[in-house]
Amino acid sequence: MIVTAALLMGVTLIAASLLRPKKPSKTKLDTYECGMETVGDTWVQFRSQYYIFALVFVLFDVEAVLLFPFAVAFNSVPLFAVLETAVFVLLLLAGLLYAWRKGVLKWE
Amino acid sequence: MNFLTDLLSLIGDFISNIIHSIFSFSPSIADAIVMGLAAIILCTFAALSFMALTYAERKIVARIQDRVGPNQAGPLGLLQPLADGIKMFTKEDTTPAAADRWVYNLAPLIIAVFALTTYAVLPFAPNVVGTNLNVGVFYVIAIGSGSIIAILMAGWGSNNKYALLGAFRTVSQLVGYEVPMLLNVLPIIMISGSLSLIDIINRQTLANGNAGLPNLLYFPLSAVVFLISGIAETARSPFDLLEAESEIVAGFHVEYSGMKFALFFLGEYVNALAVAFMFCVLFLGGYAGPILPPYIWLLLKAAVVFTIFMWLRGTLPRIRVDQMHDMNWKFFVPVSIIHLLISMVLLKVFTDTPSQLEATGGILVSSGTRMLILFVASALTLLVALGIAARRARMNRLAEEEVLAKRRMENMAAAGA
Amino acid sequence: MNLFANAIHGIPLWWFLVLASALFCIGLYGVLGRKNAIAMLMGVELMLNAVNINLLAFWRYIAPNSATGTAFAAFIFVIAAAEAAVGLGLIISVYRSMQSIDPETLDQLKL
Amino acid sequence: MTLQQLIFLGLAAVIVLAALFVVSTRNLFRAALMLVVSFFGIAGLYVLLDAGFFAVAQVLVYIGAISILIIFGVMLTRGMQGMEPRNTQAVGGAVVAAIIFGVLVLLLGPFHVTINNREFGNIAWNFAKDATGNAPAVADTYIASLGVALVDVNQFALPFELASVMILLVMIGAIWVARERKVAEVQADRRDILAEEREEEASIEAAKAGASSTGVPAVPAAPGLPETAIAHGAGGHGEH
Repeated sequence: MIVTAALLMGVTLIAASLLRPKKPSKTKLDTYECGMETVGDTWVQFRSQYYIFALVFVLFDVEAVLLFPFAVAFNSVPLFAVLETAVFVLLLLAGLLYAWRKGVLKWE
Repeated sequence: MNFLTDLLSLIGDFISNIIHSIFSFSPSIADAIVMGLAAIILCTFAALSFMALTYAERKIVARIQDRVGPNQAGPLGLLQPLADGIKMFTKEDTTPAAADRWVYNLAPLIIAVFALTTYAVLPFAPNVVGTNLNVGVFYVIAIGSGSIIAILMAGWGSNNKYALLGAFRTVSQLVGYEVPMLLNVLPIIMISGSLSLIDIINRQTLANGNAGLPNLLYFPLSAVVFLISGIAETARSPFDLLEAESEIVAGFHVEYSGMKFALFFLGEYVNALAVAFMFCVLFLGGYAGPILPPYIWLLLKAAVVFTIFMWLRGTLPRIRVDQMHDMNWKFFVPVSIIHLLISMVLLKVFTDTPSQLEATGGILVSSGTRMLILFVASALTLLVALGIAARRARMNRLAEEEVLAKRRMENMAAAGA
Repeated sequence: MNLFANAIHGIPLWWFLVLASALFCIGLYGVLGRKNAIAMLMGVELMLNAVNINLLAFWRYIAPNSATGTAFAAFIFVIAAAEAAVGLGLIISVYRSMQSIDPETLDQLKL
Repeated sequence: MTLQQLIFLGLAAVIVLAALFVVSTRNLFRAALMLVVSFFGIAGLYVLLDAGFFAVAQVLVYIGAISILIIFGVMLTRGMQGMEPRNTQAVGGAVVAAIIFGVLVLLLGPFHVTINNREFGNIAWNFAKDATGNAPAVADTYIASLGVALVDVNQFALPFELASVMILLVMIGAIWVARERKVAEVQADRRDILAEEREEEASIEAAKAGASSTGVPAVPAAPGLPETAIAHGAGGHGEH
């Protein structure tokens, strides 16, 4: 089934490693910061805003695992089930609106 | 005529028969070899289309900007991609001394591999598909999200704070735009009742008593949102604000050079083409079309969609980072959810097959009427949402201008005093 | 193309169960033996995956025509995501106010 | 040995080795990457189990979402890299895990263990006599039947709705916890905690000093007891 996919990967892996040229590299391996000397560690304190975006994304992502089977079965479920799913989706929307209200979706 | 239509699958059968007759002692080995060959052909196709696309894009964007574009290498600059390739091959490949070597070297590889694996499920003609997974759409979206890891690897492996910051920002863009993609694929799955790309295409043809109406006519809102989030998902202009080569050094791939950089580039283009193909399959009926053979139809449609990408790239200015996030979380996602709700209920209430009516009830209408109802609902949602968004944007701008005017007055007063 | 017509051909059920229990125990060691909250969270993820392997293996071998196994597996996905989201949120919050993510230094009831 | 068995063994080796790397390395970012490798192997197992939908869901949710969350967490708390203290529980944890693994293998593996005439093990066989790799084929419609079951009132409709309620609560809770608070607010909180701790330490010190200056030796029967008792009596930090 997904053997083809695996093979594709293998082929690309081999091809790409064959393609790579092996040139000797000089001592220009410094970190590139527009030609400036690197100041300080790579240690930068990141803001948790990134985390919150990822968090909202994860929760919308897992909802897909439940909604996709429902969508496949859509033709054989009664109207009531559709309303159930509507409630499901509305709760998600409520979560999004909460995040919006809290102002965490605002990029500063 | 029939020969032309099935040309690809005939060639495939021919090759597969030859291999089977050579390895007649073991059918499974022959199968494996055939699959390997198919994989190699798909990879080659993707790589060749990458070369062709870079040339086409440079030419077309040049025309839009009133330039000539590549014209030195070969006639009309046709050999330009080849020259670029040779340049990339012979460029020195540096690895920063402080880099996390394994992570750094694996990242471009993984991006390219993930981009190429998408092609395994794309149907080029009725019988020409790498593998007809029964979870095709889901597979394509999941593979797309898998490459995000590679971006984080590149950012971390470079051991460069700008690369890491760039990776963080790129990832927060990519994950964001995946949500509207998921939400807008759902109505199409509902109407097709399957995740397989072949079934989704069949739903849009005249096969099995279907109406032959492309999904674009059912869900125009989904089509628009899917297309735009697809562009954002592949980080193409106008969404390339995180690797804007004319403004900042680059995003997560500052430290990469030579062939590794080329692999990132390849991943980007191959992904963009995959989005174009997916748009064709989901909304434009894939390979379906009269007279011309199916694969020609698919390529034509994909070319049209990709031209739209290039057009947008040549026309629109880059958007700001806060606009990019607002557009996704405060416009696309809520609008897609509301659209999903509306189309879910309408699809259930109005059915166009008698058996469906018996099974789950509803109102029986003709396929055309059903399409019209859904089209009107979807388009209305789009228009209303656009109206509200435009109103809000205007209010915000007015408020901003007021603040600016007030500040200007104060400044003048201060200067006068 | 029928290489995978019956993909589990020749694999006994207990192979899956033993693999899942190995994964579960590795995850358990990750939870018990580490002093870093994120590493512990990774251990929990491994354990949840082990559970999912078990659910799907039993579904495949014993009741492939019922949806119970798959439904449970789907819910496990949701739960794993929720757990990771809340857990990491807490860890980040704790780190921000305590500058440490060693669970044993957290002896205050308030951050 | 069939091809499927070989694939299974290969995947199992990848999964277990990657998982061992995850729990043993001190470089958290690499641990997260190996976690991804492990997840990928598990996706392969799902393909082997004819559950393609879950293989893809594994890639989408675990690799595409949860690992990204974990990597973000690793990077946001990067001050902790390599500063993990040695855990005294590590050996104990390993022993506990090994014992549990042994018991599970005895119970689930193909062994006949009889204790007091009661047969243990072979659960796999007791559940399904023919669970040796020739199970009936999975219907192509398993995704659709999962979808029907999820919204069927008699099956999983309630958990389905509860899942969405849980997602909503998680979103609210996690945003509340992880949101960026104003600097002043955080500092005030931290000052409170520090002050409390200092007070506590001071009271303990005072109690110790008091105990040693009066020259009364600690009660030999319970060496740890007096200090804490005095601290509690003198410190007056009862309100926590």
